[in-house]
Amino acid sequence: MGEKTAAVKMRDITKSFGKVLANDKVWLDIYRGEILALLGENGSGKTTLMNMLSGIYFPDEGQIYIDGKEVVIRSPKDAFNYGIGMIHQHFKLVDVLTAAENIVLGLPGKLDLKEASRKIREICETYGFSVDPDQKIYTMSVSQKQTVEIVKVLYRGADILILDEPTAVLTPQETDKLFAVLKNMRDDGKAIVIITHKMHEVEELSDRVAVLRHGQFVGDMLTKDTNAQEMTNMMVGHAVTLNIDRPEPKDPKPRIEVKGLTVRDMDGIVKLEDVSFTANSGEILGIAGISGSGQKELLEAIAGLQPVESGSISYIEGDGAREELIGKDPLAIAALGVSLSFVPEDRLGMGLVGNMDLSDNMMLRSFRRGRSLFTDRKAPHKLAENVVEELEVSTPSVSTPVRRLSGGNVQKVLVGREIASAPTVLLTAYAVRGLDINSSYTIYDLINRQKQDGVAVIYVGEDLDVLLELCDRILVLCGGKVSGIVDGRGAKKRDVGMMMTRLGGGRNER
Amino acid sequence: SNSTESKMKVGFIFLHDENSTYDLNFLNAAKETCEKLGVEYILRTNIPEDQKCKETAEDLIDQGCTIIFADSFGHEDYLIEAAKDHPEVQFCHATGTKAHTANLSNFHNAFASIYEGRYLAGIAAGMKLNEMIASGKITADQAKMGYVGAFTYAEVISGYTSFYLGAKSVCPSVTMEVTFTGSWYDETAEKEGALKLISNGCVLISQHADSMGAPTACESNNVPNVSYNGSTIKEAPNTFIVSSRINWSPYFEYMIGQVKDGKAIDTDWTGTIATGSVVLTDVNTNVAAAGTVEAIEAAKAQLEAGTLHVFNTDTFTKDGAKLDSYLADVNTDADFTPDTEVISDGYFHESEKRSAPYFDIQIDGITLLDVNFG
Amino acid sequence: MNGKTHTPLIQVSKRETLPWQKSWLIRGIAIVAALVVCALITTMLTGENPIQVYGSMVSGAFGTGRRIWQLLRNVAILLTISLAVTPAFKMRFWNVGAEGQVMAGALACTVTMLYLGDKLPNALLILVMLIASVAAGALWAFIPAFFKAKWNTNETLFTLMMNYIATQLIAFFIVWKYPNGTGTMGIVNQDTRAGWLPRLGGNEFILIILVSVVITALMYVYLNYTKHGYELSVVGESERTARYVGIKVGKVVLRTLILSGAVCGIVGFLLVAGVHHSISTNIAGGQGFTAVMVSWLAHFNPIMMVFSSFLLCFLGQGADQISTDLGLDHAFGDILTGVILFFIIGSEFFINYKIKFRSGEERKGEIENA
Amino acid sequence: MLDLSSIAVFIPRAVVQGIPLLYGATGEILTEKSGNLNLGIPGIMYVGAISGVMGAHFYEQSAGGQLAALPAILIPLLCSLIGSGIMGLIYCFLTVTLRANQNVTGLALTTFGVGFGNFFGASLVKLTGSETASISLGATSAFFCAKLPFADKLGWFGKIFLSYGFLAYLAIIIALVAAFILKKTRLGLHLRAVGENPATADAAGINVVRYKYGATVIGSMIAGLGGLYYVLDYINGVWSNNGFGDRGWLAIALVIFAVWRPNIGILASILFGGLYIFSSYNNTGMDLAANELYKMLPYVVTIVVLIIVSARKKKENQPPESLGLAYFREER
Ligand SMILES: Nc1ncnc2c1ncn2[C@@H]1O[C@H](COP(=O)(O)OP(=O)(O)OP(=O)(O)O)[C@@H](O)[C@H]1O
Ligand SMILES: Nc1ncnc2c1ncn2[C@@H]1O[C@H](COP(=O)(O)OP(=O)(O)OP(=O)(O)O)[C@@H](O)[C@H]1O
Ligand SMILES: [Mg+2]
Ligand SMILES: [Mg+2]
Repeated sequence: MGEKTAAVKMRDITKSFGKVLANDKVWLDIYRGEILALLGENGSGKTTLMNMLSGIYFPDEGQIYIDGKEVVIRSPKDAFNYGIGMIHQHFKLVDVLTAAENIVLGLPGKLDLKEASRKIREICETYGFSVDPDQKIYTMSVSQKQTVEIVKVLYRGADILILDEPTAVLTPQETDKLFAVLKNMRDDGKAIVIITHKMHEVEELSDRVAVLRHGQFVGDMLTKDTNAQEMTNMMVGHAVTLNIDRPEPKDPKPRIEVKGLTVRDMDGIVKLEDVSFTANSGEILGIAGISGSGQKELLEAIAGLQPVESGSISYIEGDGAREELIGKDPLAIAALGVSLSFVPEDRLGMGLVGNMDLSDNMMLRSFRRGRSLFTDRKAPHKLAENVVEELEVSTPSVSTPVRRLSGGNVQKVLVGREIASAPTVLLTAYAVRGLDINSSYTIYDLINRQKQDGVAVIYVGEDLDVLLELCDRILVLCGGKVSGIVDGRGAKKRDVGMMMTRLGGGRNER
Repeated sequence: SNSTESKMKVGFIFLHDENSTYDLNFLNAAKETCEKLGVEYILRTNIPEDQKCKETAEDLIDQGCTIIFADSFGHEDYLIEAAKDHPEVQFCHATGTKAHTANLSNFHNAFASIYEGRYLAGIAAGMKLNEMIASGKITADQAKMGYVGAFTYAEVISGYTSFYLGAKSVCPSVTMEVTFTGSWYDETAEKEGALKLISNGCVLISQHADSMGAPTACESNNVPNVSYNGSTIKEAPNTFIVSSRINWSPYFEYMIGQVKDGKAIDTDWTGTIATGSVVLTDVNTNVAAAGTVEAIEAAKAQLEAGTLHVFNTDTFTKDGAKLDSYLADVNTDADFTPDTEVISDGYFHESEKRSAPYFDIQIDGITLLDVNFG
Repeated sequence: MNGKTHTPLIQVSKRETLPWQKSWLIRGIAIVAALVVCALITTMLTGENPIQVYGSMVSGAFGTGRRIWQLLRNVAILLTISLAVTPAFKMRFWNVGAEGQVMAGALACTVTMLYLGDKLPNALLILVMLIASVAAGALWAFIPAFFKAKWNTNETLFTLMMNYIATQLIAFFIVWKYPNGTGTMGIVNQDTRAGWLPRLGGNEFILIILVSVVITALMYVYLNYTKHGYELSVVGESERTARYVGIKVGKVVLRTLILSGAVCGIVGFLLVAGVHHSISTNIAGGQGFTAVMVSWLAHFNPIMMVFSSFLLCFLGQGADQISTDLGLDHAFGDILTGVILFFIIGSEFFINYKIKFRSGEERKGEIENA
Repeated sequence: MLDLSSIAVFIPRAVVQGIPLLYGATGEILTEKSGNLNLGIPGIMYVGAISGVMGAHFYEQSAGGQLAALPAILIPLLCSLIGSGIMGLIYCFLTVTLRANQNVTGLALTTFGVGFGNFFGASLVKLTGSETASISLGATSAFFCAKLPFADKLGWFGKIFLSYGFLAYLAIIIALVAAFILKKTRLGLHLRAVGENPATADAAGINVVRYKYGATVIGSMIAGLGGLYYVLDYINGVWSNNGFGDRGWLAIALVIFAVWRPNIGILASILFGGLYIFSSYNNTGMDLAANELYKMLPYVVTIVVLIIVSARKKKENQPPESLGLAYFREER
């Protein structure tokens, strides 16, 4: 790689939000021709630090040098002028505009969408992405949106590229393509920073890692000189173990029986077709599939949030009595005495209220309790404090609006609440998306504990390694149909991967 | 009473302020009269026709006013309420109808025989029509006037009928269309109403509503206009003919004078041309037909002398027949029950049984566009 | 980009919540600044002595016992309308139809008062009037709420249009009832006083003020401590989350708007039975819109609304007195009200944000470095 | 009412009635596209009108009856633009720079603006000592009312298409240009992005503050022209206090009616203008009370259209996503 020049030097960067000290005198060097992985627990200040580079935040203190010269970045435009491009953790896309319109947003010159579309297609072809330039964002799946974000920075070009958890919602194939692009760019002499919580990605992609802890820079090292365990220990500040348990199911009994479930969306497009399976108590049923294969609809249908065209979903009680869940809303389901918890994919959009504080968010599940006209605020407050303590949620207090928390911490609040309601069925969609590795293991632990308490867990995940390590059985969805159900113990990653893209690719256990 | 005389204070209540033509007419008279007579006064503007009127009256009493005057029809009930609670204060109300039946010695109504003014203005209109006929601009059959009225209220009916009769007295073939806006002040409805009348073939417009809607409609279409409540010569220099209005100074002088002298105020007081209460603005000779001023003067002299009656039953018919008798609704009640014979000696006795007009007959020659009168 | 850009002169960042003393201090300073600016404007535009203008305003609001009672009564009415719109606002249902809902309530009240005035004993009549007003107000809010719940029909426009329809209904009713009148109703049951609210201890204002105090307390509790209050905040913040936890969004929208409309109906009742004993198209007097401002200024907090409605009523009543005492046009009061509001609204910035000025030296250093 | 000649009478009246609404609606559409919900439009239209009136008045005074066409048109026009532009600036300073609540700011601006218009209107009335509580600018207005040359000679065609003052055509041109800019140009794309999602626009390097100020101030100026049109054209240069009524609110309502498209706004304004005066042209020959019911027409029709449009949901017909929200880059 020859002699490296520091493309960016950040010195003594400090940033606080009210009482939260998000970055505390951070030093960081970013080199050209190198991919730097920026690591840290949820809420350790990674996004904040990078946002100061891309002009979203302005540092309280400290200096930034680009190519050795001190600069002041007052706005994203300044950053753009310094050649800094960033893919943000939360999509920066305008829903009602098309992909092409989003991609050319903010650029100078006459608006020529035809030309832009041509260029976009060219980029997609070169790098192997697929984006329809004329598709409106609001019709896209999360992975499509993420792809648009990637194509956007490629379209605009950047010397210094920052990616904040770009792979959280990508399929493995897309991730591979992205990594190939990044490696090419590195070889072209660009400086690249990637934030990710997936250790195997760090190991595969990065040349160097830098670690933040509680807003402070704790050190950096070459990737080849370190390993997942060491990095994790550095992030957390003490030694942690990284195994997922898989206790044997105790006395599994059918709890949820789905038969011939078919679901169409509002435009009449089939989202689930003739899906049948059984989820047992005391067992974790994993759902695998590339994103948008109907996972969301499946969980929402069980939770009573998705109108169903045909089929049945039965809840089977301990004594064998059956209740039909279809046609009932969440309230009616709860009224049957079915205790169902649901961790949805879009947490701020569905599971939580961003502008309410932690304890009011805890109340979402429990506020109806009792016959009084009035709400009980003490119990949720207590619960919030428990969740914060047990899951190590990083927040100034339980009366902070959850919107202010970092992405990972938001997720912990949600999972903590859902588990607290002592469910008999737990539905989770991407429960650890965006969680740091330590928190992820905490969540796996929690889920395992639920399983051992006899809860039927349905776990939708994207990380095949985790699915294979955690789940007792794995149902694979492909284009809304079940392409197979495999045993978690002994299933091959390759086989499952095949089934995700091809119907009936594996053994069928049905 | 010498000591009260020097401290005498009059409180005035106005529906709007100087920006309303209607209220401006009262405001000017109030200021002028009080200053002339050297009495103190308080002007309260923008007082709606609701409880605020009563509360304002009481606030004025708190400030030491011993006469309270209010200028809008809808103030009446609230003023009566105040009059009941404050027998020591005199309450005078313009355009109201209830004093003669209210049995309150301290509540009084006042108005003026503005129909006489309208009649004179109608003469100017008729002469303009004659001029148009003579010049061949229109035929005698096309001598149709338009009138923008606010409500189907006796005051308005009395007004447009006297205006029509004035015109008819000089131009026998005249007819008239009337449109109603349902509001005393609605610039748009008045303008559009006037434009509708013009497009219906009306060649001269007058109005009884307070905005500049009708005059400007006339000005932009070059249709002559007879105005109300003040000269609109600035707004419509090329179409304004003349305007009639009530001058309230004589009443204010009378009202203050009576209280000063410790005398009772009339329950109903009707000002006339003779008392100077009904006045016409200068005629716009650029627009008016030749001889208009003289014709008006002549008719005015006759009115003052009592030799001419506006509602002479020989000059109009209802459903083709002459009227010999008519029961009018003089004593206000909720159902508008006619109660008083008002035709005698060959004419309709307008504003004699009470100050506010009660002529509400739909006579021949006038077409109402928006109402099915009955 | 050539060379180095300079640090921004002013840097703004979000503040932690200020202690209430400090935030009220800032608001106080804003009001003082507003008064100074208004004084300047006054002298510039009218040549009047500003002290005299303010003196007039104070006297207009507090000059006599009667004025103070009237002020309190006016505050009570405005406050109650503001309370009525607040639950809808918290639910992000932009109900700008309070005006129409008050009018609908008032019309129903008038009609019952007029037609049942001689048919029922007074206490029963008043009760029927109240029920009719509440039902009419609620209906007027229910109609847009229904379509909002069903098809997500834009409620701002819908409720605004409902105001005009209510206005025309009143106009229609008056002209229909008095075809040969002047478009005014006159006092209803002036002789019998049937359906008029009783005066408590001879005072015609106290009852209305008491009603508003009670509604304020109830609304405060409703919004902050009840399950309904919690549900409507959740619906306001995120409909999807509400559905997720099993809240029936449509039902909450309807329920909340019926409440809004019912409270407006009560105001209509108070205005007819307790104040005017009559109706006009102007009976709500634009207070439905002022209430929007009151509610927002108070951040939807019923207790704070007492202050914001008081401020607006004071400004209104004060402005009346300016035009009487100084012969200034009525509209001048609106100009002053506008300016004072600008300052109060603007001052929230200094409560919510911290402003850091880069010192001159820092900047000089930078320039030398460059 | 339904024969051809009355239609030829009625349509131009509907157009004339629609023009002030169109100005207001176009101005507000631009403003709302930037994410600013400006409820100050009613006040701004008053200020636009009175500023123009003041300009015209002082020019008429100084010119002493000998008005030259160019200044007689340009002076009121400029004064109006400046007046309403300043109102837009006040709004922006409070809501964009100081991030104040848009609803309250707008309502306060309306109180202020209507007060400003009426106060200066009343002052001018006093200054001119008019007997009728109005200011008359007939000479200036003549330039604003001037029809196209052939208007009178072309029968119904002339009446329907050519019989308006230049400000009426300007309103339509502005609406078309605004529609074009919003739909086809980069400027429009950026503006829409700012209103939909300012954080995204900001991250894309668009100067959110500048766009918000720009759109809002220009929008205010356009809306102000609606007030100017009303006084100097529609009502022939006669200012009366409160004459403009609450057209400002109707203009804001029209924005929703026109689903945020200025080109649809043209038709919507004319339709609404027609309904607004329908009762004046519709001779009921019934009880006067029936007329009051006809006056409900524009509002009832609006509601019906609104319900129909909403029944078929379309993401593009929704208000800009960030409408009404202040933007602060460091907030999340
Ligand atoms: N705009 C903001 N307003 C208030 N607090 C903020 C803001 N941005 C970040 N924070 C706080 O700063 C801290 C660091 O947040 P940041 O988003 O940088 O964490 P992160 O390292 O990116 O975490 P994650 O891995 O969960 O994305 C958190 O406690 C967060 O709550
Ligand atoms: N004023 C506008 N504001 C926002 N978006 C607009 C506007 N005008 C058009 N668009 C966008 O453009 C898309 C197409 O608009 P429109 O419905 O006018 O299509 P069209 O039928 O192609 O129009 P035309 O017939 O004029 O070509 C809309 O879906 C919308 O996203
Ligand atoms: Mg982050
Ligand atoms: Mg994260």
